[in-house]
Amino acid sequence: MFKLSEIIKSIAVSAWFMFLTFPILVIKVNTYEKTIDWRWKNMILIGIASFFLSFLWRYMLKQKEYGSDKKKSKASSFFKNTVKNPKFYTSSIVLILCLIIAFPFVFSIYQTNIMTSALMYVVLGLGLNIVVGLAGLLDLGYVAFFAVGAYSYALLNHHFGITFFMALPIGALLGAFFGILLGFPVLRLKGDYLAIVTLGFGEIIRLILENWNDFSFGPSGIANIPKPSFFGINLSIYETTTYMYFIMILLVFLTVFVVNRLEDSRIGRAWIALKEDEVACQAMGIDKTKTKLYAFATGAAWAGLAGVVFAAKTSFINPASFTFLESAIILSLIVLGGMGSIFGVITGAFIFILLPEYLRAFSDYRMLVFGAAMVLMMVFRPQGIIKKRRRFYKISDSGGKKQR
Amino acid sequence: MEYFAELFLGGLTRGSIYALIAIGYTMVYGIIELINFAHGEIYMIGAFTALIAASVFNFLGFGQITVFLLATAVAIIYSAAYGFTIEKIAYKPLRNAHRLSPLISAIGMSIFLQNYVMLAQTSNFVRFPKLIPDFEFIEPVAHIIGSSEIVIFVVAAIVMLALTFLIKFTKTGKAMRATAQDKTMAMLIGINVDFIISITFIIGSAIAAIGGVLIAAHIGQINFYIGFVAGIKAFTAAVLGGIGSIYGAALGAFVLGWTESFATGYVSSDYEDLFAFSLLVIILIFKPEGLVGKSTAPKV
Amino acid sequence: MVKKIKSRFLLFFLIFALFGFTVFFTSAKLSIAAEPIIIGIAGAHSGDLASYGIPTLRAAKLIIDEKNAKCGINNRKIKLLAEDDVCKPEIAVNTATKLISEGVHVVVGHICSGATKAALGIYKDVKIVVISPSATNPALTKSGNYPNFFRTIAPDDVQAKLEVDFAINILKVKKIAVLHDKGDYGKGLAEYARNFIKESKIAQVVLYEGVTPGAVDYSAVVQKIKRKKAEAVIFGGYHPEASKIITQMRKKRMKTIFISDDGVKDDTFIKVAGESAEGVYATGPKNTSNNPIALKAVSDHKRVYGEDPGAFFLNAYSAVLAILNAIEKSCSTDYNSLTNALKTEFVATPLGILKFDDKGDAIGVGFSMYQVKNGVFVKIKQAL
Amino acid sequence: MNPVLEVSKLSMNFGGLKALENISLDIFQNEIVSLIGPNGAGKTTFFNCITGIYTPVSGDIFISSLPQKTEKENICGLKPNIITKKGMARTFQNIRLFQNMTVLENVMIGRHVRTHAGIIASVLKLKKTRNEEKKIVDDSYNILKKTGIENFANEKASTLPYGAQRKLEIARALATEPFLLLLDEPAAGMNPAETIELGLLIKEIREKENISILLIEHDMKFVMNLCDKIFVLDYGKKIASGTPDAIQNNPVVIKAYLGEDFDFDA
Repeated sequence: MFKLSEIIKSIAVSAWFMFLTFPILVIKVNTYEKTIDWRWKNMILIGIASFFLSFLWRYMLKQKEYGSDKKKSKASSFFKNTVKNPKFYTSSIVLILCLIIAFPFVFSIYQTNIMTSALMYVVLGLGLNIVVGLAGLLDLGYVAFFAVGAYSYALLNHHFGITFFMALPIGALLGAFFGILLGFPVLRLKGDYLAIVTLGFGEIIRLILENWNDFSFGPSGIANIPKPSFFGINLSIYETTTYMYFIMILLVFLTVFVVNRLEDSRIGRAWIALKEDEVACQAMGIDKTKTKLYAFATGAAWAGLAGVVFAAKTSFINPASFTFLESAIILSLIVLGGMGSIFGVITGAFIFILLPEYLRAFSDYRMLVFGAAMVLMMVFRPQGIIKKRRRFYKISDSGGKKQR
Repeated sequence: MEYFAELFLGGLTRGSIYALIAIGYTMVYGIIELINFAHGEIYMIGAFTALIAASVFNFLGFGQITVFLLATAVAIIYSAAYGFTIEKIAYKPLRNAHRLSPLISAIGMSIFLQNYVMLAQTSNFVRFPKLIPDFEFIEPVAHIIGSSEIVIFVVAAIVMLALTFLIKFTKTGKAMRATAQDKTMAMLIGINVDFIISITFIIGSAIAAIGGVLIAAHIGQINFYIGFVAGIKAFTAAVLGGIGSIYGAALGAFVLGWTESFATGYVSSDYEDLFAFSLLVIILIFKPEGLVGKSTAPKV
Repeated sequence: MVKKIKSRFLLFFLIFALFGFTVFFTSAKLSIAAEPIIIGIAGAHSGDLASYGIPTLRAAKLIIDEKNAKCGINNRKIKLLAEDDVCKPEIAVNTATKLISEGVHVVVGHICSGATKAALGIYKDVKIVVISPSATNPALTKSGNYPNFFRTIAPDDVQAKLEVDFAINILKVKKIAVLHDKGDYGKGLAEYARNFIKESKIAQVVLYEGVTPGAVDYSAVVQKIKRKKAEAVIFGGYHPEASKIITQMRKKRMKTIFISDDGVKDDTFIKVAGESAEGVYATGPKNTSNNPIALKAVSDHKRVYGEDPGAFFLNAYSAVLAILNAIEKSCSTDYNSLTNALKTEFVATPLGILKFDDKGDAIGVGFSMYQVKNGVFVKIKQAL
Repeated sequence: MNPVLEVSKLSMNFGGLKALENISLDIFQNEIVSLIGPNGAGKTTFFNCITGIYTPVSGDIFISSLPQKTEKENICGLKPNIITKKGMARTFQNIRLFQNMTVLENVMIGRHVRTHAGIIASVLKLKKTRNEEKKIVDDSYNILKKTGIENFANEKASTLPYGAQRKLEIARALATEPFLLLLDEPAAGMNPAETIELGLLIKEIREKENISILLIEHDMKFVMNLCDKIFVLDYGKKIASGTPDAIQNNPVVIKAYLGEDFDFDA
């Protein structure tokens, strides 16, 4: 099975990595005390590990190139049949619903809390998915709208005592407003120019929040943001967490519902067409400007909504929570989950938010593993975990009937 | 007037550093249309390798200039090796995938490399050895400009000239230009596209390493996170100038450096970055292809 | 068919929702009267700020191992529960909920003010006492919002006051540039410093600006300091930015006095800034290294971990001692008796004999001014 | 009676290059008109100018959707989507389908401009919107049937055979309800049988839908058999116009094509 050439190749790879990691992994210098620490053990470890991993790497790449098509189609058709089976479908949905409802009562407040975070990222992901996944506009400053939502609740509550439930629509509207505000100037830009301008926009919002103390209280942030109240009853922290969880579940349902409807509508099709071919899209009579602005506004509205929840959940916000890295994470989770697919985005959000939490045991290594996982995931499954499902329309001869 | 000159020079220093990093971004973008987010990390690894190498060479008792040159050489070699390897691992398998996939891969690579250096070395700031010798200047110049600034301008200028020569006149340079224009066509006329892409990564990374060594020697400290901020700024510079163009990257870098320097000097450093990003947004709104980018009518 | 499925879903959903809400409101809060006393240690234990969080963890371990060797407190063993918050508010919320869901009785932490602010609300709701060795934001105690919060470090305004008084009264400077790193801690401190200078009416603030952390060079700000003819710079922030600024200032041959805070009074600052650090003033916790408990704590740390303790080690040591003392004296982990004990009972710590005031600040914990001399921080004699 | 399209003195430059120079032409209702000329003559540029993708340097483009109407409308310089909305639809020389959408969805995109549901309506999906959606699917499917590619309705557009892709482009353009259809090399890459079929389709569109057609084509046999009128472009100038017979015998045209070693009977 292992040919000599393969082994030689792996030895070469192993030697290369030993060379590559030599200064960083082996030598540790103390520039102050002027001592040098040689850690040869690391080099040996790297050598052995890369020798074996290179076999695995090549095997996986080959697997990806062929073979995968055949096997998968079989597996997926089996999967499809099971999923299509209405009995299975119903019972699984019921099961999932049960799980969702039982979750906070079965698991600890901590689990509920991080699940709420994950759900928040589901909403964020689905919102950004409208902009990137559907309309194909690469937005690297999405976190700005998240910040807008969070600050609108925090500030309105601080100054005018606006409650959480009043802030939700306000946050969403302000998010949408800022979406349009960003949308207008960048309409002419394409691809990566758009990406960098949105990145710049995100940074500008953060910098304003950081420096304009009179408005945003600067980096010391806003504390004591109240959690939502339950018809005026004071809830304990356990109950509040459960309550937040259910609010978030409802918001996720709302988001999925709305995004699904949008995707399957005249506007949604226009977004997808815009992503496919801008020139043809315009030639088909679609107003590019309007369609893009719709995408920015609807996408940003969800970020605003999630921002309000974030502020309530954390009870303290400052600009440091809204950095570019956050945008990158939201973008990554939708690409990793499967761009354009609602189910994929949900999966991506859960993996991205829960994985680092559960990797806490590895503490120091978790971000390392996280970064490596992102790369490997893209290399071996660039379309994301879940592929976008195509929508079919069933047509009878009398005309069309639609089937999902 | 003296104040103006000082700010101008400060901007020039910043601009030179941004330019050295931005060139790598713009070259990679020009050839495979990828925002290589891990490029800032290459710069950081360059600085770290130089630090380690310099310490070892200092330990062995070499003279200051020798250490400087040797450490820079080691940094260049290692950064180039990292750039080469990253391309092979994280981008090459994705060449036919959707455009966003390599971008995510790049972000992942960036996170990985930061943590790799943090775990293998330290999360603290470390002192960077004094590599650039102090020339004795006579007042009133001495308090305006130091030797590290001069070295930075000179090296940046030499690198840019050499790169221009390489791209304009050598065979590899021509092949790079051809690949950037049309990959399929380049392949058809017998250019080894994979090789050219590797070369691009190697050159871009080597230049970033030079930037890393110079700036680390200038400010005297590094940690694993320095690549991120510098990377974003350099990327901004590359886009500002018109991504894909080397002149553009250099021009964008200097414009950005001066903007930041003058904004700090005449307005407030509170809004230094705000000015930088606002300038970017404004320029792109009025000139969507960047400063030197050519506007192309859509091909229909 | 589709409609039928949909209606069935709805039914199921309603039933389960009903079930869920009944459980939700009937489920009583379980209070586990577990045998050991569980102390939560929250702070940055990984990532780039780990160096601020790890010393607290180690201090707690040292004390608790010792106590457990002697049958614990009131015959109850003590258990440590460390949780990482990487100093981020949003993560701190998760950390806090994790700690309370695992039934901690008291919490030592968090390390950063922002994370502390975010987590405190949660602890407050379940009535858990929190004692921080390093969260210096004045509002934490002064706002009165968090009666469950205590700290063994003086708040930032005390520090800012000391810096300003020192600059004006001892160094007799008239023109001061106030800089900060745009961060929660640095900017807060700088703001206090600016206000104190204004109130003094003796000196004036010639420059008040934030520098961008991580920027490739600070020459423009440095030029500005020079142009404004500032005699002294008061900087609020951490040592990486401080060392960059001071290095560039000295390179430009400026002899401007540099005064900073306990974020800078760290050996790393001297290591990184090298000869430029010489002469820099920085405030830091009062030097109590001759205190016998402090001597013991440091030597224990060296024995166990083989190195000198890091930032806020003594503060953390004091915090753990104070909370354990309160538990011991009140014979319980009950919230009211604990807070009462903390406010009434004195405890001997490395920082001296302490008790806490009504707002939660430790009485007697303060700052001293230090100066870098020959590569070490030396306490300034002419005390205020 | 007004021409449905009246172009007068249209000029277009790229840098210093004069791509189009003072082109004038008219198309009347129910005409099939062809625009021919050697490669690089400016035919596609002309299309791009009148469909709003390029903004001409000078000249006027008038349309009148209803021939009985006396007033005509200048559409020069309007955005492509507005022009499509006013009733001119086009196909592209290098096929520009929405590759990852299904065939039916491609046509449904064409219906966009004639339908109205906005964001809120799409989310609420009230009866009106539901009916509109249903009508979009029905109409689109009917158009597919007309063009004879209804069997592919649920296929991904990129998987279609070449000829069917060309037809899909026409179907998509028809879905916008134009009064004038602009076809850019609709027969390119088709085999003879497909070309004949295409000719029939174009004629049918004219007769049944009352749509005038302007097309660019290199297949001279196809053009001569199909068209009522031909305009010839060369180096950005109109060098001839007239019936197929007149064009075939026009010495200027022959000369323009000579360089390409051209034979009209090919």
